[in-house]
Amino acid sequence: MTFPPSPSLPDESDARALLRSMLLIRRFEEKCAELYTQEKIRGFLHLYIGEEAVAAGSLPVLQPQDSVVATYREHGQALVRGVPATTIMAEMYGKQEGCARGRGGSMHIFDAETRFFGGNAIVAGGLPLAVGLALAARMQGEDRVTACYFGDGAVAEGEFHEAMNLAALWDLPVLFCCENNLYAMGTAVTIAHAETDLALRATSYGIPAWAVDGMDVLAVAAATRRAVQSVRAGGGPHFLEFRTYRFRPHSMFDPELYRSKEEVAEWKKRDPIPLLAARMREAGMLDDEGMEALESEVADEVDEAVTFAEEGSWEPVEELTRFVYSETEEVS
Amino acid sequence: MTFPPSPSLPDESDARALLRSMLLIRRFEEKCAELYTQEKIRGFLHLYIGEEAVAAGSLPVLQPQDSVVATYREHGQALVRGVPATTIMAEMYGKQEGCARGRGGSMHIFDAETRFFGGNAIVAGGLPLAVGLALAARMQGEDRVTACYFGDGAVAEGEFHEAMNLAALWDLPVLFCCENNLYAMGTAVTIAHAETDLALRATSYGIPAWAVDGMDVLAVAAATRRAVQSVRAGGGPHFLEFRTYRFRPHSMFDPELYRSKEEVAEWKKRDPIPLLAARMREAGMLDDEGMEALESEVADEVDEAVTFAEEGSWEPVEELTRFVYSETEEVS
Amino acid sequence: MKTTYREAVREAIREAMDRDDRVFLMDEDVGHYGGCYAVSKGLLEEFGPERIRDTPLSESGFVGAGIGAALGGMRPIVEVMTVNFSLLALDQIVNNAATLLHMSGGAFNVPVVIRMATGGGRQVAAQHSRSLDGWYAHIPGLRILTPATLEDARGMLWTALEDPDPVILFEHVLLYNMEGELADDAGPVPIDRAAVRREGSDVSLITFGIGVVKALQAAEGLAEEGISAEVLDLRTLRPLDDDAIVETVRRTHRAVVVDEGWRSGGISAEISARITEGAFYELDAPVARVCGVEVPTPYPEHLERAALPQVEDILEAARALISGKDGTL
Amino acid sequence: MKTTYREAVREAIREAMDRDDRVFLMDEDVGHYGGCYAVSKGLLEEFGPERIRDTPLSESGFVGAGIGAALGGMRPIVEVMTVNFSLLALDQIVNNAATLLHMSGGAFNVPVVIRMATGGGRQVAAQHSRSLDGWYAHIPGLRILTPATLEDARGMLWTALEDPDPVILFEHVLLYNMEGELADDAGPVPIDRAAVRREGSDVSLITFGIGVVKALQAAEGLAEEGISAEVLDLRTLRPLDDDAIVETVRRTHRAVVVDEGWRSGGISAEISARITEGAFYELDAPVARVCGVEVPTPYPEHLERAALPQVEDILEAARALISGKDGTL
Ligand SMILES: Cc1ncc(C[n+]2csc(CCOP(=O)(O)OP(=O)(O)O)c2C)c(N)n1
Ligand SMILES: Cc1ncc(C[n+]2csc(CCOP(=O)(O)OP(=O)(O)O)c2C)c(N)n1
Ligand SMILES: [Mg+2]
Ligand SMILES: [Mg+2]
Repeated sequence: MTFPPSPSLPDESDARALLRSMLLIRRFEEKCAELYTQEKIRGFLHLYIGEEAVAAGSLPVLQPQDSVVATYREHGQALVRGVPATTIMAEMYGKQEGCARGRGGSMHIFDAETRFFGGNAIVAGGLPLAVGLALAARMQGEDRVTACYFGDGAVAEGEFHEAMNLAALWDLPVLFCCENNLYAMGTAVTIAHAETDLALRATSYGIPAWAVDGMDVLAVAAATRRAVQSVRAGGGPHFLEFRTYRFRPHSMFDPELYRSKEEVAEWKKRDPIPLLAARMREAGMLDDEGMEALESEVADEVDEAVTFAEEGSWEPVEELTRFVYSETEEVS
Repeated sequence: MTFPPSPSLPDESDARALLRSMLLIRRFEEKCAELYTQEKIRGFLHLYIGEEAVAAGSLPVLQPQDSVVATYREHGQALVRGVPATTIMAEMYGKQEGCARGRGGSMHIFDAETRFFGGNAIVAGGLPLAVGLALAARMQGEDRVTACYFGDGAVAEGEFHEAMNLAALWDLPVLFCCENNLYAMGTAVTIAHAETDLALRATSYGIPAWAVDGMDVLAVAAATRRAVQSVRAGGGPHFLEFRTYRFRPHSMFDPELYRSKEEVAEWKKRDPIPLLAARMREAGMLDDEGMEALESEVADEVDEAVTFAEEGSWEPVEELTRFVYSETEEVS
Repeated sequence: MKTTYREAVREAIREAMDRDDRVFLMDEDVGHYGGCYAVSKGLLEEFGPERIRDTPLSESGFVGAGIGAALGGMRPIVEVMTVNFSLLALDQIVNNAATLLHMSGGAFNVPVVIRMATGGGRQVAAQHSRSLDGWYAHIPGLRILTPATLEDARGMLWTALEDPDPVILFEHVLLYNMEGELADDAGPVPIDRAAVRREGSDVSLITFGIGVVKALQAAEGLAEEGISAEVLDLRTLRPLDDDAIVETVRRTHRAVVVDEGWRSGGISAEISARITEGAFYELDAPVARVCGVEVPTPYPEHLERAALPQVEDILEAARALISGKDGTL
Repeated sequence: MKTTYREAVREAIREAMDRDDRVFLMDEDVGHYGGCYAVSKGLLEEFGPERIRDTPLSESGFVGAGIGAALGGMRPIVEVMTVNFSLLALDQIVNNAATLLHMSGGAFNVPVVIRMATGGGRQVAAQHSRSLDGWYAHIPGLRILTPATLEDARGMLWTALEDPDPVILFEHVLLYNMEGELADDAGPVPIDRAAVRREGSDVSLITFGIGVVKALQAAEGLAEEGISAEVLDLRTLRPLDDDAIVETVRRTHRAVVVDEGWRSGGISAEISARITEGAFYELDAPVARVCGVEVPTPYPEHLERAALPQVEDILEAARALISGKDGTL
C-alpha cells in the first residue's frame, strides 16, 4: 500500500518528544521481556515493539479530559497517556503499588487519573465500553473524546459491528483506532476478513475512516489531529486504520510459525524509531549525542520503574476478597 | 424507493401457483389470528400478513435438497416450503401431531423432511446456523443451497456481522434473505441502523446484494432465481433485501403506537395479493370465478389443517423429559 | 393506592429519572413501541428519546455501552427485554461489569443497573422462558435482586441505582399483572436482607420471585392441613442472606427450597448446601427442593405446567418432609 | 508409552479425523499458529486448512456454524480457545445447541463437540482464568465432560463425537503438561460413569478436572496422618453419576467436594445437595466444600494461589470433618 507523502517534521522539541516517547516504549518493553525471562513478570505478556508510532503519534493529540480504552497490548498507550512507568511496572510485577494494585498485571493497566480505562483482554470487549463513555460525555454535555484502541482481529467480532453501528447511529464522540498489524495471533488478515481493507468496514457504517501509515509517527499524529478535531467539533465517530507490524511474537508463548523471518526483516526496515531519527538527523535536529542523551533519559526512567516495582510490596493475602464490591461506608 | 420494472407474468399455471401460495398464507394466518382470540393458539404469534410475496416468490426457487432457516415469523416460509399446513397448525395448537410434536409452537416450526431448520426465536440466531449448514454442504460436496430468512432488526446484531464475514470469507452457498419490513417490533429502521440501506451492509463484505420490491411476487421470484443460480454455480453467498411491510401488529400484544394508520393504509395499496391478481386479470389469466376457486381451495386446506389440529392429541405428561437428549438405543 | 407490579416498576423508573439527571433507560423498544410488557409505556413522551433510548437489536453492544456510560459518570438503567436475550450480552456482564472493579484494583466501579424480565408460564416456549436468575447469582461482582412484591418492585430500583456496583434486577413475567395495595409514600427499600413473608413453625418454604406467590398459596393450603409453613422471600440471590436462611431453619427444622430454575446446579442447590453447612444439626429431615424440571420449556400448556413448580408440588414436598419420606435419591 | 495430556488430546483429534471424514476442527489459531496451548500443532500440515480450520475472532459465529454444520451432517469439533471467550458464544450454545432437539420435537439433533481450555493457575488474571465447567452443567441438553487423566484426555473425544447430542469438553490449562504412561492401544472410553481414582474409608474427596490431581495429593498427605481418603473423579458433570456419589458417601460417611469454580451456586453445591437428598442419614458430618474464593482471579501469584483450592485446603477440610469441627456457617 502506498500512503500520501509523510508530513513535514514539527519543531525540534515536538519531534524530540515523539522520538522519546517511542524510545521509552521500546526500552520499557525490552526490559519487560527480560524481566519475563527472570519470572519477575508472569502470565501473558504482549509486546508492542514495532508499533510504537501508533501510540506515540496518536495519544498526545488527546486532552486530559478525554478517555482512553485499550487492549491487553497496552503498555505503549498507557505510557504515552501519562500513566507513570513506575506504577505500570509495579502492576506487571503484581505489587500493590501498581496502577491496578497488582490485581490486573500486564493485560490490565487501569488508571483513574489519566482516564485510562484498561487494559481489556477480551478482544473487542472494550469497544462497547468506549461507545458508552462517549454517550456519557454527550449526555453530560462534556467536551470529551473517547479514543478506543483495538487490533485487526477485533474487527471480526460481533461487538465491533454493534459498537460501530451504535456510535454512528448516535453520532458519538469516539475515535476508533484500529491497530492493523496484519495478524491476530497467528491468523493473517486475509484468513480472517472477507474485506481486508479494514477502513472500508468502518465507512460502511457511514463513519469517516482512512488508512494511515502506522510506522510513520508523523503520519499518525497528523491523521489523529485531523480526526480528533472533527470528533471534538461534533463530527461524530471517526475511524483510523493504522497499518503497522509487531516485531515480536504475539505473546511470550508464540513460536511464530505463521510468518517468515524475511517478512519480519522486511518490516523492520521501516522501524518507526530509526525512521523518525533519520529524518531528524537529516534536518539537523538530532546527532549521536542527542540520541545518547535520549537513550540515557529513557534508560533512567525504565530503571526507576524497575526499582519502584522491585521495592513495591505484596498485598496481604488477607485482602484477597477486596475489590469484588466497592468499599462504601455501609459495606466496609 | 423505485425498483426496476416488474418482470412479466409467467404462464398461467405458474402465476396461479404464486397467487395460491400467497392466498394460502393469508387465509391460514387470518385463521390463526382468530384461533388466537379463541385461545386455541397461545404464547407469541407473529403474523406474516402483508409479506406473503417474499416467501411465495423466493422459496419455490429452491430444490428439495436445499435447506431453509427462518425466524419466529415463519408460517409463510414453512407453508411454501411444503411443510404440511396440517402439521403446522397442529404445532400451533401444541398437539403431538405437530411438526415439532407441539413442543415448539408458532415460533418453532421444524420439519426434517423439507429440511426446514426452524423457526428460530432469537433474532439473528439462525444466521450462524445457516453458515454452518452451507459449510457442511460444501465440505460434503453436496449441491445444496441454504436460504436464511431474517428481519431488518437482525442486521444490527453481532451475529449478523460474524455470519456475513464467515460466509463471504469461506465463499459458502448461502442465500441471505433479509425481510426488511421497516420495523423491528416498534423500532423503525432509521432508529436502529446508521446505514439504512441494508443491502449495502452486505456488499461491504463483498457479498453481491440488492434490494427487491418485496410486495411484487414476480420481482421476488426473479431476483431469487438470479441469486440462487449464482450461489449454486459456486458464486458464494448472495444477499437479497426484500422491501416489504407487515400489515398486522408485530405480535398479538403490540398496540402499534409507533406507526400511523395512514402509513399502514398506504402500504396496503400495494398488497401483494391484489397486485398479482390484478395483473393476472389484465392478462386474462384470472376472473372472478378463478379467484373464487382459489379461495375455496385454500379455505379447504385451512379447514383441513384446523380439523387435523383439533383432532390431534396431547402428548402425555409422562413424556415431559423426552427430547432433552436423543433417544439412542443405549440411552432409552 | 391500588396498583400493579408493572406500574410499580414504571413508577420506580419515573422517580429515578426525576431524582437524578444521570439516570436514563435503554433497551430495544422502551420508547416508541411502549416497552416490553408495557413497563415503560408513556415514559418516552415524558422524558424524551435521549433518556428513554430505543436501541438497535445489539444486546452486547448496548449493555456494554451501559457499562461504559456508568464508567463515564451516568447511572444507566439498561433493560434487556428478557433474560433469554441476555445470553448475547454475557461477555459484557461477566467479563466487564462484574470484573472491572477488581481488575482495576478499585480504580473504576461500575454503577450500572440491568433489568430483565425472567421466567416461564406464558407458553412462549424454550427460547423465551428461561429462569436464569439463580445462574447469574454465581458471578462475584454482581448483585442479584428478585423483587416479588409491589413494595420491592417499587423500591428496589432506587436502592440499586445508589449501589456503586452492578446490580441485576429480575422481574418475573407473571408478576407484571399482579395487583394490590401500595402505600402512597412507598419508596426505596433496603436490598440486603431476606424477608419472612409469613411466619410458621413446621417447615420453611425458601424461595424468591414468582416462587413467593406460589409458596404463600401453598402455605395457605398447608395451614388447612394443620401444617404451619414459614415463607422466606430471599429477595437478593447474591449475596444470599445466610442469617435469615439459618434462622428460619432453626425455627422450623425443615426446609423446602422452591426455584423455577432448573434443579441441577441451580441456586436451590446452593441454599441446600448452605443449610447443610450452617444448620446441619438443626435439620429434622434433609432439605427438599422443588425446581423446574430439567427440560427446555415446552410450548403446550399442560407440559409447561408440568415443567414448572406448581403449588401442588410445594404442598407435596412439604407434606413428605413432615411425614418423613425422604433421604433417598 | 510416555505422553502428555496435550499429546493425548492431539492424538484423540488425529484419530477422530482419520476415522471419520465428517470430523473437522475449527477455532481461532488451530492451524497456522499451531494451536492454543499447542494442542493442535502439526495437524494443519496433516489434514489441510479445510479440516483444520482457522476462524476469525467470531466466537458466536463459528460456534453457531459448528452447530449448523452438525445439523448438516458433519461431526465438528469446535474449539473455543478458553472458556472465558465462550461467554460470547453462549447464545448459540444454550439457545441453539442445547435446545434445538427439544424445540424440534426430536426432528433435529446436534452432534457437535465443543472443547475449551478452562481454569486458573497461570497468572493470566481475571478475564482469562475462569472455571465455568460446573456453571455449564446447569444447562439441560448439554453433556459436560472434564477429562482429568491421560486416558480420558485420549479417550473421551471419540465417545463424545459418537454422541448424537452436544458435548462440551473442559480441559484444564494446568493439565496440558501433565506427563505419564498411556497404553499404546488406549482408545475411546465410556463417558457416563464417575471413577474412583483411589479407594478409602474415612472420607470421600469428590472432584473433577484439576481437582483430581490435587485431591490425590491430599489423599497421600492424609494417608500419612492415618486418614484413609477415597478420591472420586466425577468425569462427567452433566449428567452427574448419582450412584457413584452416593456409594462413596455410603462407604466413608464424610465428603469433601473440591471445585476450582466459585462456591456460591457452583456444581459443588449441587453435589452437596444431592448427597443430602440421597444419603442424608449416611452422613456423619455435613458435606464440606473446598472451592474457588469468590473473587475474579487476581494476577499476583500469592493472591491467585490463595484464590484457588490448594492441597492444604483439602487437607484442612478433611481433617476438620474427621475431627468434627463443622456445622456452622
Ligand atoms: C474474545 C476473545 N477471543 C480470543 C482471545 C484470544 N486472543 C487474544 S489476543 C488474540 C488476537 C487478537 O488480534 P488483534 O485484534 O489483531 O490484536 P493484536 O494482538 O494483533 O494486537 C486472540 C485470538 C481473546 N482474548 N478474546
Ligand atoms: C436477541 C433477541 N433480542 C430481542 C428479541 C425480541 N424480539 C423479537 S422479534 C423482535 C424484532 C425483530 O425485528 P426484525 O428482525 O425486523 O423482524 P420482524 O419481526 O420485523 O420480522 C424483537 C426485538 C429477540 N427475540 N431476540
Ligand atoms: Mg493484530
Ligand atoms: Mg422487521
